[in-house]
Amino acid sequence: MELAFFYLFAAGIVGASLLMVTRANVIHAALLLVLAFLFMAGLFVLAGAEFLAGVQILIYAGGIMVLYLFSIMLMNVGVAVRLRQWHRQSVLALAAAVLLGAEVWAVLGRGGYPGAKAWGWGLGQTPGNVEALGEVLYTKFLFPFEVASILLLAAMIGAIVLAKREITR
Amino acid sequence: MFEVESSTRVERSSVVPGTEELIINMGPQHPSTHGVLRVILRLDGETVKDCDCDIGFLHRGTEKIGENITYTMFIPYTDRLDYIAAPSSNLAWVTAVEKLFGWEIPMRAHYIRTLVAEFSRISSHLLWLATHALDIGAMTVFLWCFREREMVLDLFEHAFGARLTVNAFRLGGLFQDVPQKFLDLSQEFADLFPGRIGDYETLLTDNRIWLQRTRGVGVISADDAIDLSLTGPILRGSGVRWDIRRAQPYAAYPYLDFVVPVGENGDVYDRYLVRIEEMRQSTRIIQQCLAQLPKGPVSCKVPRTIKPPAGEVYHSIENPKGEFGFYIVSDGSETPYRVRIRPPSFVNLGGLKKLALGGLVADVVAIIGSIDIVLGECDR
Amino acid sequence: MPDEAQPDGKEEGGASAPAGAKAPPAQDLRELVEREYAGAVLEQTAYKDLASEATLVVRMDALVQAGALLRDHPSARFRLLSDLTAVHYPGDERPFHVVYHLYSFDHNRRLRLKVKARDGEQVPSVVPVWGGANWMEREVYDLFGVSFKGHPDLRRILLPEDWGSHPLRKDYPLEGRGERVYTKPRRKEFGD
Amino acid sequence: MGIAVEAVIALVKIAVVLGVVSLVVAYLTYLERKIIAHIQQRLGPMRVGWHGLLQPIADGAKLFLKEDIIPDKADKVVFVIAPIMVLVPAFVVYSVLPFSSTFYITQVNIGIFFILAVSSLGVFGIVMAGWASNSKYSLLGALRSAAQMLSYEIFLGFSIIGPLMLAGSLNMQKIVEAQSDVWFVFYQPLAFVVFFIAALAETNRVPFDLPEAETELVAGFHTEYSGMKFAFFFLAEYASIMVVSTVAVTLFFGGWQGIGWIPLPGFVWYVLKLGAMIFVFIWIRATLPRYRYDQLMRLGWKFMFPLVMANIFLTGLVKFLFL
Repeated sequence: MELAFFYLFAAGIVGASLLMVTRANVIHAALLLVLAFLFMAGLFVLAGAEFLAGVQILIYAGGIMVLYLFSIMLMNVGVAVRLRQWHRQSVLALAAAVLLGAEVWAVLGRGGYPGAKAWGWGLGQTPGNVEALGEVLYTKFLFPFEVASILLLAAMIGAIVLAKREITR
Repeated sequence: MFEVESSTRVERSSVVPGTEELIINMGPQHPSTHGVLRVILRLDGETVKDCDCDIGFLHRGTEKIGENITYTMFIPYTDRLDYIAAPSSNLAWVTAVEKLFGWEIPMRAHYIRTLVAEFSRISSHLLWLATHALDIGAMTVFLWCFREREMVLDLFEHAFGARLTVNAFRLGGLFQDVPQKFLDLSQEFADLFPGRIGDYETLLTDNRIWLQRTRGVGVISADDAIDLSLTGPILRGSGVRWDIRRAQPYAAYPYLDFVVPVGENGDVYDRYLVRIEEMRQSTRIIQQCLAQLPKGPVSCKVPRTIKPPAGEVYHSIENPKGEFGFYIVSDGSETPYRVRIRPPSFVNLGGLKKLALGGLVADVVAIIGSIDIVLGECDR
Repeated sequence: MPDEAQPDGKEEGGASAPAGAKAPPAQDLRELVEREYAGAVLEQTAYKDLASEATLVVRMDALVQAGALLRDHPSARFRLLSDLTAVHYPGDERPFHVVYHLYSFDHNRRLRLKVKARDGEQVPSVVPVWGGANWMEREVYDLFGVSFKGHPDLRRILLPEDWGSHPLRKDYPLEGRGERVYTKPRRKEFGD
Repeated sequence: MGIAVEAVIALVKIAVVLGVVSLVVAYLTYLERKIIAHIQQRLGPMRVGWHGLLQPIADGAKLFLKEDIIPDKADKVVFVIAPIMVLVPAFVVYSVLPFSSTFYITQVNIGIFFILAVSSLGVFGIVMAGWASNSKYSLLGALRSAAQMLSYEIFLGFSIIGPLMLAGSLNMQKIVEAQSDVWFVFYQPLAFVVFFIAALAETNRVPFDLPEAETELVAGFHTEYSGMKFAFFFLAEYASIMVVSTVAVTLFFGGWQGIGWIPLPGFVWYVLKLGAMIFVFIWIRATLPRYRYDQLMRLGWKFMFPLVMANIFLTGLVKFLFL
């Protein structure tokens, strides 16, 4: 049962992603990306990481992608559709993809991400993984967590400064 | 109806993404332009940079018609000018023509005219309040106002047999005396109405959202309002205590006691308060008219063929919307040589640009509402 | 240029302007204007000697100055331009009478100013004196074809931009084709 | 036995909830029309059935039979998917709502979080609808709507943190159980105020109905929709009213728990509280005018955001000091 769902979601991710990169219409591509995110959330649920699944939907699908769509819609999509779909770098991109795939394969083949066990919680600890996550985040990884939030704050201020700048022609 | 003209396109080549101006086209079939008014707005973001009105969709050449029919025949045409307050338009025309002739009108006719004109003011202000509140999103006020307006229209039906275009008055007085039932029902309405005004006020006057949407919106100073020839509640909203009923009284107004309310800030909210208070004062006038109503004939002696002396008169009255006047040039024949209608909506709408400039788009809806236009009289 | 009358004045025998009585309700205002601009007032009438119908016919070149004087002088203070319109008397030498109705809040009185224009002659715009004249002059331009010198935005207002004629002129027929010649010029739009 | 039976039971439950919710949502429109009508001193629907009771069914039939118009210039695929994208999240949320202590489709540990996450997907449908219609009005309405929903989702999310801190769980059932003594609305009045305002904005209701402001934007993002597709938007809007009301009842009013010793089943309590919540929603619609766009944003960021932050801080402080 779980396996069937896993393959369903995995196929969904791959299919949606492939469709996404081949669409000429940016809006369609963005919507397919959302679909891929949703399937990914499904994978998280299967792995028992419900909270991550929720975050995946709320932040990526519900938040970030809406903003993407926003800015895409404000642009003239008609022009984008007529642009050339395949660029000359496609060979290079393919090579990079193969390389990346090989690397992932190699890492996973060595038996998972090293140190996952060392964090004290693994996938599958279903009851209370929110607490576990909170615990880890606010004790062990407090410093990286705070650094990340300061980074985000800086980015936000930067965005405001850029947007508020007087436009001179 | 909204045209977003390429303003939203992001140019890749420019270093700073330039913001273009946006032209928005409201009307002539927009729900909040109150008829066939087309307003073209040029926006910078949400701020109104320029504003132009396209009017005339309802132009029927009433002034030209007036030059070709007799003085009596023109009365029904005046109904179709300010059709929200038809008796007011009738009154302006008959008093102007009577001034041309120099007739003495019986007191009873004067009082009934005043009474009906005040009813028309209430009816007009109710319609204004209903639509204005609906424009700003207050839906219940709309239906409450229509409930009372229905009563006023029923009163008109009792007295004149019509509800909207009542053709209420004749040259020299009235066609016939009003029935007693009309007076009884008027008394009933006048007793009931102040409480109903209180009802509207509980929903709006101290409502935070209403205050935020109307206070400081569409402000015009007294000097600017006078310069732009604005009249009626807009002028009074800016603090000029000028009401033709008081300044140059006609009909029975010299004998009646009422207050001319004025605002302070000249914003949408003050205009709202002024009109609300005017409804109260109108009710007072109605009470007084009913109490003082003299007995006697309702029409003076009117010759069979109406031929005024050659000459010209201008006479204006205080319409619910502002100064509503007629300038009649007579060449001594049965038809006027020139009929000029002084339209309050037309002139007041000319001030829209001044009011809307610098405001936001959503404010324009509130401002158009607060000007209180009726296109029938604006376009004539 | 001013006397290039269009050949449309053959009609109705041309009723002429009504002759008002001679009594002077606006004598003080006339003197006020005359003191400043001698000879500016051409005529002074009032229907049945009514104070509210006091009328001064002023010379066209003195209109704007006289208007500003009447608006600002403490004994006049005609700050409100109630109405602005025109009357057409075809056959007269100056067929277009542009009529200004003024009101003074301070003295609660009305005054009617008139200027008489030849066909095709430009009347000075009073928009600098009374801002409210803007739309009213546009209307007169639209319906009578009287154009105003110095008007900031002289476009048609009630009729479509391509109407081509002026319906409140006396020679404009009530029905039939008449003057209404359909031509399609470039539509002057907002922002031109 | 085992999986198959469980699956069947789950499917039956889903079918029951879906059916009941659709019907209730349909009757919610009837309720709204009637209540507003009586506030406005008129009768509302009276013709179809006794006091117009069959009106929603007639409306449904009408919408079902209406011609389905897809504008020529529209992006057809997206245009068709959009209403589904709005409706599905609105109904998926019902899978975790605790209707009583025993009746629910499933229990998820992150229940409340799940609701937030899934209902945030509704915005996609709106944006898609606005864009696919290829109409200026729709696009403007969609942009307004999306901006509004995104901002207010933040306040909605923050406002529930207070009660969650008290309950110590994201599980809806556990949150309800935590309120067996005192409802959280008494501990968390600030949070409730913010939650309620944000919920009004989130569901595009008066006084925050700018995306659909008739007097400004005609009908906003669903201007071009007709027939069943329009009905989908309509159903979704009312379904989300039900959802936010349920969340309010669950988080602040003790869910299916009764008051005192009055012996009523939990489900009845739940329905009563839900009805009261929904009545307030409708009441507000009949009473208030509409905010302006900038005022809406100012209210959110300058008033509600600091308020809700202060609430979280206070709750944390109190919890740290006294509990």
